[in-house]
Formats: sequence, C-alpha cells, structure tokens
Amino acid sequence: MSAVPGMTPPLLSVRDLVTEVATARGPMRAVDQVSFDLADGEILGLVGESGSGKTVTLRSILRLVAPPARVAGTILWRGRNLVALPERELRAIRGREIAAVFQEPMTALNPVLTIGLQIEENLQAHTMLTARERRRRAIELLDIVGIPAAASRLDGYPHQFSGGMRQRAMIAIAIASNPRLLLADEPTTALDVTIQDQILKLILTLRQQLGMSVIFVTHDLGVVAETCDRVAVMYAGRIIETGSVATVFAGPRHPYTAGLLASVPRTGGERRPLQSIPGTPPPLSQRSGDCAFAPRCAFATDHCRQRQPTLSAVAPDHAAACWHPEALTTAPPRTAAIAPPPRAPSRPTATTPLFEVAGLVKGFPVRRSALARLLGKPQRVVHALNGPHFVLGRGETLGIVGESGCGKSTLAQCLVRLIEADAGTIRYDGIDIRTLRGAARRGFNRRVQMIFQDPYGSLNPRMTVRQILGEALHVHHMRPAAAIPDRITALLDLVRLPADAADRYPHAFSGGQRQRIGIARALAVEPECLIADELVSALDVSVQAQVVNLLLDLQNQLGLSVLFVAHDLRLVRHISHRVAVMYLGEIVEIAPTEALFAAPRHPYTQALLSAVPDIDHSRRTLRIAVRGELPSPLAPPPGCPFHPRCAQAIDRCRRERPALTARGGDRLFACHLAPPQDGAAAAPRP
Amino acid sequence: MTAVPTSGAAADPRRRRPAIGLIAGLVILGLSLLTAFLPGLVAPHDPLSFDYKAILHGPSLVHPFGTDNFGRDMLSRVIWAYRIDMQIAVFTTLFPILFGTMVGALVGFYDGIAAQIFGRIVDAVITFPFIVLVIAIVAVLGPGLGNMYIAVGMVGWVFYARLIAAEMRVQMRLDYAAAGRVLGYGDVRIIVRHLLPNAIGPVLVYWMTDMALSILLGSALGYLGLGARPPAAEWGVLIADGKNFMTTAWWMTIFPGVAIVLTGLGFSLLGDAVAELLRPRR
Amino acid sequence: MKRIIKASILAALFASASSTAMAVERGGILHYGRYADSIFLDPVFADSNVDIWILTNLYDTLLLPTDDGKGVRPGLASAWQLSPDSKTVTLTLRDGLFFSDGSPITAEDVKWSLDRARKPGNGLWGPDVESIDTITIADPKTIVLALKHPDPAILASLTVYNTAVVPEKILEALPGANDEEKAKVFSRHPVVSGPFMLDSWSRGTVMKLVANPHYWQKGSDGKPLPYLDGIDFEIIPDDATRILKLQAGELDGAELIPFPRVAELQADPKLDLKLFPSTRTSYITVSVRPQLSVGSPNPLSNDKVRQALNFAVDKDALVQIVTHGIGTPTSSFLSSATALHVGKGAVFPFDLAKAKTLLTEAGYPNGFATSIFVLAGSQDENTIAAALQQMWAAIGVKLDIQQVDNATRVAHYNKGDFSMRVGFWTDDTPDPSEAASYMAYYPHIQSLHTGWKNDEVDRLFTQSQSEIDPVARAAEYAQIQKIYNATAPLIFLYETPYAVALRKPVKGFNQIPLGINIFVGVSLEK
Amino acid sequence: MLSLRDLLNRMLQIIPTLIMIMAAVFIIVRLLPGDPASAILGDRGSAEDVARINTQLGLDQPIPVQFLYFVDRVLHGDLGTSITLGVPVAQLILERLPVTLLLTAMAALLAVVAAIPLAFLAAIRRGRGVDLTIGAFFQVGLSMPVFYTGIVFLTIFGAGLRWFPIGGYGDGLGEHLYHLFLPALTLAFSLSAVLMRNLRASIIDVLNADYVDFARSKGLAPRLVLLRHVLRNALVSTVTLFGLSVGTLVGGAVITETVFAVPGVGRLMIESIYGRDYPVVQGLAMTLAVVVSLVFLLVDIVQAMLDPRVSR
Repeated sequence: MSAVPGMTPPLLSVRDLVTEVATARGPMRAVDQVSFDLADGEILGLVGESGSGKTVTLRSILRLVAPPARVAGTILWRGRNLVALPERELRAIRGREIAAVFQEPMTALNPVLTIGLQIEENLQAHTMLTARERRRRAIELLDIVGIPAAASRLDGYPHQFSGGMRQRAMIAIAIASNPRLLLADEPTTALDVTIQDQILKLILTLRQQLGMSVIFVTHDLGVVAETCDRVAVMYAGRIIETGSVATVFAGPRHPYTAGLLASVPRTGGERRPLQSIPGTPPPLSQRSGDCAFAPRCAFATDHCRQRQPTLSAVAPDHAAACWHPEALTTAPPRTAAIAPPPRAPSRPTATTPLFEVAGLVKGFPVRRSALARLLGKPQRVVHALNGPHFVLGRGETLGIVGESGCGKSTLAQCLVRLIEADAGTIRYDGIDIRTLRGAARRGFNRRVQMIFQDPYGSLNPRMTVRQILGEALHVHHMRPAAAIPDRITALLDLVRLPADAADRYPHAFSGGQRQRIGIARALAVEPECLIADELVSALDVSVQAQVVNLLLDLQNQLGLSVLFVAHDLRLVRHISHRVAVMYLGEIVEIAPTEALFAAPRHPYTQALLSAVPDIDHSRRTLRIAVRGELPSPLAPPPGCPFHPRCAQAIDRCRRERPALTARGGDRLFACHLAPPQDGAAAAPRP
Repeated sequence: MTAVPTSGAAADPRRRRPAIGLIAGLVILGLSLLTAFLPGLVAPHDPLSFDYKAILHGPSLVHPFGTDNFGRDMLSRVIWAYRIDMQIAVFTTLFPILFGTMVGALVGFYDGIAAQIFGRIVDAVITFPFIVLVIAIVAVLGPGLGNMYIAVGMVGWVFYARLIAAEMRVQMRLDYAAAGRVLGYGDVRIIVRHLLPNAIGPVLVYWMTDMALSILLGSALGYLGLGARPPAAEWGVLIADGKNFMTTAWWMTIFPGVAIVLTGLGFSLLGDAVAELLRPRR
Repeated sequence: MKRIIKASILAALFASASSTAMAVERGGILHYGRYADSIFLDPVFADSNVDIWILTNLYDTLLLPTDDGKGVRPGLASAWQLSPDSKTVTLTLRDGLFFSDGSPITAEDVKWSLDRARKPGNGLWGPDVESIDTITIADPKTIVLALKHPDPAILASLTVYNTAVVPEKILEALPGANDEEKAKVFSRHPVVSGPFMLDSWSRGTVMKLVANPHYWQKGSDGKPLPYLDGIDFEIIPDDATRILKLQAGELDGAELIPFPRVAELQADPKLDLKLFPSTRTSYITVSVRPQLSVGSPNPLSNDKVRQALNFAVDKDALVQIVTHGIGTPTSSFLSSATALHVGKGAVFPFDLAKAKTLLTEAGYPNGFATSIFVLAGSQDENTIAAALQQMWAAIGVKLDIQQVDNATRVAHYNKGDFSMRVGFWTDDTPDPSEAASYMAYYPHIQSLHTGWKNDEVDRLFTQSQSEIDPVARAAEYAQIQKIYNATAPLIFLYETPYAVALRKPVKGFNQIPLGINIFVGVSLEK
Repeated sequence: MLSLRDLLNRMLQIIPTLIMIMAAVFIIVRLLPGDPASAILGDRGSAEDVARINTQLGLDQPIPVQFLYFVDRVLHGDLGTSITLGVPVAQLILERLPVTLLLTAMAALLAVVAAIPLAFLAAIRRGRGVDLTIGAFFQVGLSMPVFYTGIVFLTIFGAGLRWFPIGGYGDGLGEHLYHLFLPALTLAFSLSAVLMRNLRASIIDVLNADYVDFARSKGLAPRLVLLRHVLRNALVSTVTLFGLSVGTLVGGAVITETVFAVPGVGRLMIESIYGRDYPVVQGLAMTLAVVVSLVFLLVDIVQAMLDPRVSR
C-alpha cells in the first residue's frame, strides 16, 4: 500500500514552509522550516500537542490561514507551487484536487445551510453536473459515507445531525469531487471512541476505494499507530522527527517523541506508571535559535541550548532533529526525573464503603411551550440516570467510564449535590446525604470535594490563587487567619506549584497548572474523597500524565478515596482499582480494573475496548466495533438499553432489562447473554 | 483535547486599536468630567447673565461661540451644560445599573417563578416604546431632571437586569461556580464574590452606551420641555432654544450639537475599549 | 346708540371698500400652515382657538365684527334695530341666503340656531347670549329678540361664532341623544352658511375647504365670494418646519410666526410679513390668596409685593428679548385693541428703587422665594420666566421655574394651588365684557383663578352688563381698570400683534384683533 | 422554518404581555395630574364645568371599576371614543397607524440598506481608512439627537437643495413615500449606526469561523463565500438587535413626527398624553404593543428562515 519514496516523484512536496500569523504581540512563526513529502496513496500522520503548528501546516497547504498571515517556502503539488499560485488557480485545486476535513463538524459546517447545499456547492464549483445530477450525486455521497436514508437527510441542517453523522457529512463534502489528497484536521477528536472508530474506518475504506492520499493531523498517537503509514512529529512549529510509523514508534530518536510515547496510557499489557514530560510546550512567540525542546529535555546539553538542530536522517526512512539522537538508545529514559513516577495503584486492603449509591434516578424535563402546556401535552424528560448502583470503598479509586451522554457527569454532580437526584439513595459514611441541610450539608461538602474538567472555567478569573485558596480556608475555618498564608504555600507545594504562584491570576497559568490549582482548592478543605470529572481530558498528553501522576501521589499520601469520571478508558485503566462502565444512565459492568480490561463481559464494554486506538496495535482492522449511535435519552429503548446496537442481541434483550448482577468475585454486569459463572470471555480484539 | 482554533482567533491585527480608542475616550470623558465639576474655571462668562446689547452676536473673540437671544455667552452655556449633561449621563443610569444588576443577579441565579415574572416584565418593557413610557411617567411626576431620573429608573433597570441575568446564566455553566457550591459557599458569596465580577462586563459596556443614550434622552425631553429646567443650560434645551434661529444664528445649535456628538463619541470609544479589555483572556 | 350703529356701518363700508379697491384674481387653492389642527367644527360646541379662529369661514353669523374688532357690521342680517328701551333687537335677514347644500336659510333656522347656542349646558359660550329671553319670527325675514335686561354687548354677541346659523332640519335629523352628540356627527360633514365648506379632512395632516357656491357676499368684481377655489389648512406643529415650508414655497401662508423670526422674514423679498393688531396680552397670573396650598403665608397676597414685582420688571428689555421689539408694554389689563380700554404707557413703569421700597414696606426687605408654572416646551413662556428670574433677582426675589404640561397647570389653576403662572389672553367677542368677566369679576372664575376679589369691581361690572349708556359704561370700565391695575393681581407684561407670513401673491387676508382668520376676501395673484 | 405550532406559541406568549401593558398604561394615565376636563376647558373652565365633564366621562368612579369597564369594552372590540376629538379611537388609530408604520418601515429599510453593505466594507477593510471613516460617520448618527438630525436634514435636503418636501404627508402612496423620505432617513440614521456596528462585529466573527474556512477549502469563489456563508450567519444576531430596536424606532417616531409634521401615532400619543385623552392613550398603547409584538414575531420568523437552529 505505501509507496516507496524516491521511486516516483512525490504527490506533494513541502519544502521550508514558514507560516507567520499576526498576533497582538507581533508576528508569530506558527510553522517553521517544515519540509516533508507525501507519496501517492500514502497516509501521513502529523502529530503534536496543541500549538505545535500541525493545523497551521495543514491549512498552509491550501493557504487557508487567515490574512494577514504570511506563507513562505514551496509546496509542490503535482509540479505546481501552491505558495505562489494565483488565488483563482488555487481555487480550482481547493476542493477539487485537495480537500479538507476539519476537527469540529459542528463549527465547520455552516449551520444555516442544508447539508445537501453544502455538498452541491462543491460539485457546482468543480463539475459540469446539472442541478438534478448534483442532487443525485449528493445522495450517493451521503450513502457512501454511511448516512442512512441519505435522500431524506439531504435537506437537513447540520444541527439535526449527530456528531458522527456531521463528520460523515463533512467527509462527503470533502470527497465530492474525488480529490487526490484529503487533509484531515483532527477529524475524530470531537467524537466518542465508538464513533471515532467508525469514522477512522470510513477514511481508511475511502482511501482504499478512491485511491486518495491523506494527511492526518492528530494529537492521538494511538490513532496514528492504527491508521497512518508515516508519521511526522511536530514541536513548536517544527517537525522534530519523521519516519514510518513502525520505525518511529518502535524506536523514537527524539526525546520528545519518546516522552510522548511514554506518557500515553495503553489499553493492554502490564499496567505501568505513566511517564510525563516535565514543563509545558513553549509559546511560539518566544523563540530563539536554540532547540525548542531543550528546557524540557533530560539529555539537553549547552549545545542544545545554543544551536537549533535540523532534521537529519538517523536511519533509512527515519529522521530526527536532535543533537543527540543516539542518547535514547544508549541511556535509560530519564524523562520524568523531577518526580519519580508513582506506583501503579493496587487494591487497598480495607474496603469499608464510603459512598453507597443505589437506584439513583435523574431526569431533566424538557421545557414545554405555552401551547404544549395549554394542550396538555405530556412532559418530555431526558433520562440522565436510570438507577445505577455502586459502592466506593474507603481509599479506593473507582473509575467511571462511558461515552458522552451516558450520565457519568450527572452522576458525579449528584454525589456532591450540585444536582439533586429525583430518586434513589446516596449514603456517605452511612449517612443519607440527600436530605442534609445547613451545617450538616456544609460538613459533607468539606469531606467530599470535586475537581473539574475545564481548566479555564473552573477557576474564577477575577481572583488570585491566594484569594481562591484563602476563601476556601476561610469559609470552612480550616486555619486561623494568621496561619492561612503558610497553609496556602503548603497547598501550592503539595500540588508542586511555586509559592510565588499565589499572587497571580489564573490566566497566567497553563492548563495543567490550572488543574493543579483546582486540586489545591479541593484539598484546602482537607477532604476524604475526591470526585474528578474529566479532570485531564482538556490537557495535552504530556501534561495529562503530570496531573494524573500528581493525583495518584496525593491519593497515596493523603489516603483519599477517588471517583474518577472519564471517557478515556486507557487513562482510567491506569488510575483505578475498579472500573464501572456506564451506558444510557446505567452501569452495565463494574469490575476490578485488571479483570475488566483483560476480559470484558458486557458486549458494550467489549465494543468500547475494541474501539480504543492503541499505540500497541499496528494496524486497525476494518471490523467496526459497534454499529449505530447512542439512542436518544429522551426515549431510552425498552429492555436492555444496548440492544439496538448489540450484534448478539436476542429477543429477551428487547423486552427485559437485565439487572446488574454479581457474576463471581467482584465482577458485576447486566447482560442476559453471559453465563452466570465467571467463564473465560472473548478477548476484546480478534 | 487540543481544541485550539488555529484559524483566526490569534490573527486579528486590530487588537492594538483599542489602546488608541481607550486613550481618546478617556481624554474626551476626562475633560468632560473636569468641565462638569469645574465649569466656573473654564467658562469665560456667567452662563445666565443677560446682555441686552449683545443679543444674537456671532462668534467673536469675546464670545467664541457667539451669544443667544438673551445675549448670554454660548461658550459658557455649552460649558455649564456639561455639568447638567454629565449629571444626566450618570444619574439616569445609576439606579438602573445598581438595581438592575441586583435583580438580574437574583433572577439569573435562582430562576423559578421570579424569573418567569421577570421575563414577562422584560417583554412588556421592550414591547412598549421606551421614550413614550418615559414621557408618560415624566408627565405623571412633572417635568424636570429629577423626575426624568425616576422615570428612566422605573423602566431602565429592566435592560440591565436582562443583560446580567443572561450573563449570570452563562457564568453559572462554568465550573468555578459549581466549585464554589461544592465547597459549601453560601449563595450570597457565590453571587457577589464569584459570579457578579465575571458577569458584569457586558453591563459595563452597555452602561457606556446607555450614558450616551441618556444624554440623548435628556435632550429629547428637553426639546419637549420635559427635561432640564430653565434657565439652566442643557444641550438639548440649547438646541431647542436655538431651533428658531437655525438660519440666522447657526451658532446657537451647532456648538451644543458638537458637544453632544463629542461626548457620545467619548462614551462610545470607552465602551469599545472596555469591551475589548473585558474580553475573556485565556 | 344710533350713532354707534351708524359709525359701525360706516366702518364696515370703509373696510370693505379698502379691501376691494383693485381688480382681483379669482381661483386657486391657498395653502395655509397652521400649528395645530382643528378639533371640533361645530360653532356652539367648539371651544379652542384652533376651532374658533377659523369657524366663521364656515359658518356665517347674523352680524360680523369690523376689521378692527371693536364694532359690528351686517352679516346674514342686513340691518338691525334696537328698541329705545334697549330690550328688543329686531334683525332683518337678507334676501337670497342659502346653505351650502343649496337649501334656503330661513328665519326658522336662525331661531333654532340661537336657541341651540343659548341652551344651558351647550358649550362654553352660552352666557354671551344669556340676556335673550325669547326669540320670535315676526315674518320670514324678520326676527325679534326680546331681552331679559338691556344688554350693551348683545350686538357684539351676535358676531360671535356660537350664534352662527346652522341648518335646523339637517341637524335635527341626525342621530344622537342630545345637541352635542348630533353636533359631533354634523361637524364631520357640515352643511354650512359661510364662504367655505369642508371638502375633506385628514386629522393632523390637512383640512381642505372649498368655496361655497351659494355664498351671499359679492366680491369687488360683483361676483360671489370667495375668490379662492379653496383652502388647504396644513398642520405643521414645529415652528421652524412651518417657516421652512413657507420659504420653500410649499405654503402660501403660515400662522404664529415666532417673533425671533419676524425680522428675517420681513427681509425676505418673496414674503409679506403681517403684524395684525391683536387683543393678545401676556401677563403673569398671581395667586393672591392669603395662604399657599402648603399652608404657609403667601407673600403675593400683599398688594405691595405685587406692585413691587411689577415695578421690577423691565418691560422694554422684556419686549426686546421675548418679542424682539415687536410687542409693547400693556397699559391695562384690557388690551389696547379692546373697546373701552384706558391707559397709556406701562401700568407700572420700570423702577427698581420703588420696587425695593415697596418690598421693604411689605416686610420683605431681602425678598422671598416663589415659583412660577410655565408650559413645558413653550419657548415664549420659558423665555419670559427666565427673564423675570433675572430681573427679580435684583430685588431679592428668587423665582423657581416649574415646567408643567397644560392639563397639570389647569388642574392646579382650578384648585388655586399655584403661586404664579405665565398667561395669555385674547378677546373672542368684540366687547370688553368677556375679558372683564374672566379677569376681574370674581364670581365667574375667581378673577382668572387668582382669587382676587374686589367688591367695587364686581358691582361695577354687574352694573355695566346692563348699562346701555355708552358714556356711563365707559366710565364704569375706566373705574374697573383703575382699581384692577392698581392692585395688580397680575404682573403686567406686554401685548403683541399676530405675526402671519404670507407669500407675496396672497392678498386680502385679515386676522382681526380677536384672532379670527378671515379668508373670504383672500385672492391669489398670478 | 417556524412551524404553525411555533407561531401559535409565540402568539400565546404575547397575551400576558399585553395584559400587563394594558393595566400599566391604564394606571399611569390616571395618575397623570389633571384630568381630561381640565385639558379640554383650559384656563377658562370653572370647577363646576370640570366636575360635570368628568362625571359625563365616568371618571368619578373608582379606578378598578373603570378598569373593568375598559376591559369589558376592549374584549368587545371597542376601544372607546376620543375625549377631545370625539372620534372613535379605533378610527383614529386606523387613520394614524399606517402613517407611522410606513414611516418606521421606510426607516428600517433605509437603515438596513445602508448598514449591510457598509458593514461589509468596514469588516473586510477593518482597521483601514474606509472602516474608520464609516465608523466615524455612524458615530455621529449614534450621538445626534433625533430632533437635531431632523432639523439639519430639513434645512439641507428640504429647504436648501429642495430635493424633498418639507414635512407633511401628501396624498397617495407615491406622495406619502416622497414626504416620508426625510423623516425616515432621520430615524434610519441612528438605527443604521447601531445595526452597522453590530453587523460589522458579527461579520468579523463569522469571517473567523471554521465553516468559512471550510467553504473556502471547497474552492468556492470569494463572492459566494461572503454572500452565502458569511452574510447569512452574520445577519442572525443583527436581526435580533433589529427586532429590539423596533421599540426605539417607534419612540424616535414620536419626535420625528413632530419635527416633520407627519400625522402618525407618535405625535397623536404625545398629544393625547398632554390632552389627557385616556381612551386614545390606552388604545394607542395597546395598538403599539400589538404592533411591536407582531414585529417581534416577524423577526422570529425571519430569524428562523435565516437560522434553522432557532426553531425547535
């Protein structure tokens, strides 16, 4: 499949691409001296963390960076230099020869135009088809990308499509004129894993059928491993390592690539502590002639801090921009030297229950119109929680995973009473917390704290860190006023922030640092239990590992119980003692981590695990893990909530809702199919 | 994940313009306020004293803006009008912004029946032409600036409340508000200490516009004889007074007009700058 | 009495002769800009100037006022006779009188119209003809009014719009429970006796009148009046806009030209600015009640205080500022254009020293604070008040200017709950009794709501109302004016003419001192 | 698009608003000092005359009773009769309302016609001379009192250049439009300034939107991108603002109608407040509220046409 470079001239040849965009602080070099080739039919993965310049590189190819950006260098596309091409001629290439798919289908599709029109305008621009033919072709395209009942969806608007369907529609638009090259900018980042799985497979299928080349921008190394032929790793606007995926992932020669690979949690194999890269990526505006990675690099020498390395071959079809490409092969990795990686969690010995949750129900009524009320239309309800049961033991970390809309965040919020449940019981340390009021409630609030997902939204931007922490200490009388400054310093130290961070405002910190401040705020009231809702999902991988490791460390140090809510199964695996899988407001399986990942029993768990891209898997199989999309929580299906998407569903599944039952040991799941005894289940992957 | 829209957000070259706007706005309004506080220092003549020998004189060295039909110095009248018009700008908006912010904060925070009632009040107020409402209320209370403040206060707060309630709802979706509740903070603390400082931005921007609009409203009421009391100088009254002399004594209307436009410009520039400054930083 | 009548006839003849000296162009529509629209086109029930100043163009009266507003001349009645005891008036109708629908105007119509006008509760103007006891039709051309008592103003009253002749049969046939309701229906499509009839009316925009083809009066060319084909009354409330429209040639005439603009328009070669003598006086009404509504003593109840305030007003300056030199200081509470007016020069000439002395004598050596109502949005009133504020400051009187709208002011006024207010007066009848009864005679409306009561004036007024000896009546009026002016329940200001701007081709327009616009003789030259 | 059900829904929501306005106006007019009789009779009326007229009008009854009568009559479609003019209020409104509607509609049209292209120009050339000039021009529009603008326009375009008649309304639709042009322009001046600023900002926002880049990535012509993708999205927020400005527009008409001698409801409203013509004030208030509500409804419909997300 992959073309051998050098035999035929490359389809696309980028040389010394420089893109400067204007900012408040003057021009910023977002892409710096980037060069790469793309062979016909090849999939190139462009990876890097946020701000590394991968998206700007991609957009520079079609000159889609907003003016007054400056693009320099050469981009040779089938013999023509796109950088110098007049706008009119470039327009004939855009969409016709090179098409693009963007990250967020909701914002990339024009919300006020029908999907049909947005497909047809591409055809109108590049083909001689008549209106009738364009419409037929549009239906055909929707059909190709797997949108059911394509003809009827043509006149729908983007908001009437689900996320996955929107992404399919965007792909349909992109491939409308049979382009030779597809530029895919994080096309699956906004999607759930099962949908991501479907989309990735769609792109692979299309590549096969249409003979397209693809440049795939992503931050997810797992996605690269499973879909790409070659990879280029970007850091601070430059490509720092490139080569075939197999070579680079097996033996990275740049410390950054190595660090990145080490900080990514895996779905399989032995649970190892996550490794992190210290520090954060540099802002692009503060660049000088050094190696941009030097400040974070364990192998950096003075030479690195003075001279900028260029990309040079370290092996056949493998190049790295590092002064010491041999260091990784000779020295043991010391990427996380600052903080020794915490031990992988083991099951705590004492398991007295801290939280006991039973039959929790929460529905969000949909606002009814005046007319509907007048006509006595029944109230429609979004069923967010349909009675999950579970226990969180003292000192235990329980991971709650599930895709968006499964109710996991609602569950977390009910536990701290940000949301009041409609029915069911929540006992904390034996007390029913749903009826607590006044001082008792404040006491409970002190003992159970929550840490939040959004590093930007979770801190009040108008308060300094000192005010944020001081307020928590003051309100709960944690310390006498005189002792508060010391305590703030201690808290900052606990989350590994310098003392002088206290007098700065949140915007002065990076995302990871903000999450630490959020943790410090929660710890200020000395809680026994932390509820972390998607704590690191907004962070870059290298930083993710830092925060996760910090959390594990604190848990060990302070004996905290943790409820870790996340959609990232790989991450949950690395943190949790036990994992609960949620689907449509219910827990469908709950089991000790090792057991769950080794042998998932519920068909949904199995599907979920098989959909997760993993660095250890070299090539994605074309079998789709799970069909269809999440049913509407407004009208959950009768019987087993998963049955409409379950390949093995039997008649009973459609009628009867399976209960979460213990099937040997610590393992519970809710499925009619599985035999009652804990037998050997099918492995998650064929 | 890495949801940074690389396309345009970083690429707006105009982000340096607000600095110029801010300075210009501050200079205009600073001078206006100074004039408003110390008109006596700036004005060359007594704005009220008649000079029957100098009726309707055109601009000259003695009277740079000319004189009116009483022989009063127009420059001094325009200057003294700053005192009244700046007062109009501030006093008309003071109660609305304070009370409106308070109501808006409560409605935005608590929702429920009160919010429903509030919604209907908002509908009623925005459905009915504002100036007619104010004219009717001023007519009830009697003309005069004090009553204009009351009249505007009775309806003007609704706009602020609506703005702040909407912004409160936006802020409440952010996690820091939830964090406060999880930390067991009281409602008052969450509203006053956390939500309001973040929700107040659009209100401040609107306030600037509203102050400029208040001057216009004061002028319109002055034109209808419902505003400032004679012989006090107020720009709208000055223009209305000069209306009959448009063709013979243009200076009676032009200079107050320029003062209104200039002050409006000041508020507008400052409003834009404030909006820019309050734009969330990340 | 006879002499008076003769004099009136002569005056009338002179007036008509002077206005018809030259050959006149016929035809054309006159576009006339008014500041406000009429409200109610019924002669009995109309009560505001926007109606009564134009009503006589639609409805003719038995007698007509002379051009100077002081006398009467023949109208629908070609002659009249007063009995020696002055208790009977005999009127002779002209031949060939028709309503605008072509039906004849009969003696029955006249009697019915007068009865309607004097029925108690019908409109505001009934008291003018309250002296009529019975009306009899002696023959189809002769109507006899028997009076309850001699009434020196009876002939004048017969020139007033409320006595205008309307068609009995048509009005009676209209739906409505009472005269007022019938009048409301009638006035929308009236059948008229005057020179013009209503063609169309879109309220607030334009009222179109067209010539009544059946009108009796003849023009200088011997053909029936009016000369014009019609008049469009266009409503332009804003003074500046009205003048702009006139200057642009979109109007042929515009009323109520603000005095600041007079000089400018006089200089305009295309325009003819008229300053018609008027009975319009401007003054400040003062409440002379011993206590203010809040209960505190009222300094203005002291005669000396009011005299002092009067002396402290620099009338010449005021005339300069407010009227741009066009007005003259009033010499009595009656305007100099009103019959039986006496006085020369300002009632209280400007004298600050005297004012201070008087104020000290009254016990206010350092002055006092008081307030004045002005009509919100009225530039004239505001200007007057601002000027007074300045002038009275010289004697220590602080004047607080309170802008109010008309209804508010009237409400306060009727309750006597005010200190001062700016006021204007215009006579509606060509006799001083109207002004005297409202301004000086307490029982009517408490002397313009001032609360001023002088028994001698009340007695003199009552006596003058049935005094048929003109000399004696003049003497009574002289005495009334002397007493009234000296005790000064008003601050006397000035009297002003009516400023009307016409385009040069417009000829023959008259606005008599009573304010009434007379379009019957207007012609448009080519 | 809005469905019929949505439309019915919006109309249902108008009812409580109207009731509130009706009650508020009813109370406010009765709180006005003075009464219709004082306004009618003026200075020369005696206290007895005032009392007699007020009794005739039924104003001597307790306010709640008067309100019940009023509501009853309104429910029977009777808005009463004008106290000063003696004409049925409904007839007055029928005469005057079209004038104001025409005036405000023209003003709205002029404002939109001016604002859209200029906002585009300013947004695309943002920060440059053209942008600053347009901004400065509209800044003047924002801060000029309406009556002043009106007088200036009259003096320049009416009296000076003789392009337009000076005030008045004329006969027939053509004349009406001709007469209303200047007052509409006066009203449009400040409205277009508001719209222009808002639209310029939203165009700049939309130009940065992902879908615009995506549209460009399809190889569409710039004109198509601007008209189909940018304008329509940018208009969404401006349409909302436009709807909210309708009240202001009607308010501005009050003054404009006085300056330009336009016989619309604005002037009638002020005259009726001054004249204490309770039935007219009440009737007008109701009518204006209904009209503005209908405009809001129209705006909702337009918005639903522009933005399919609006309808649920």
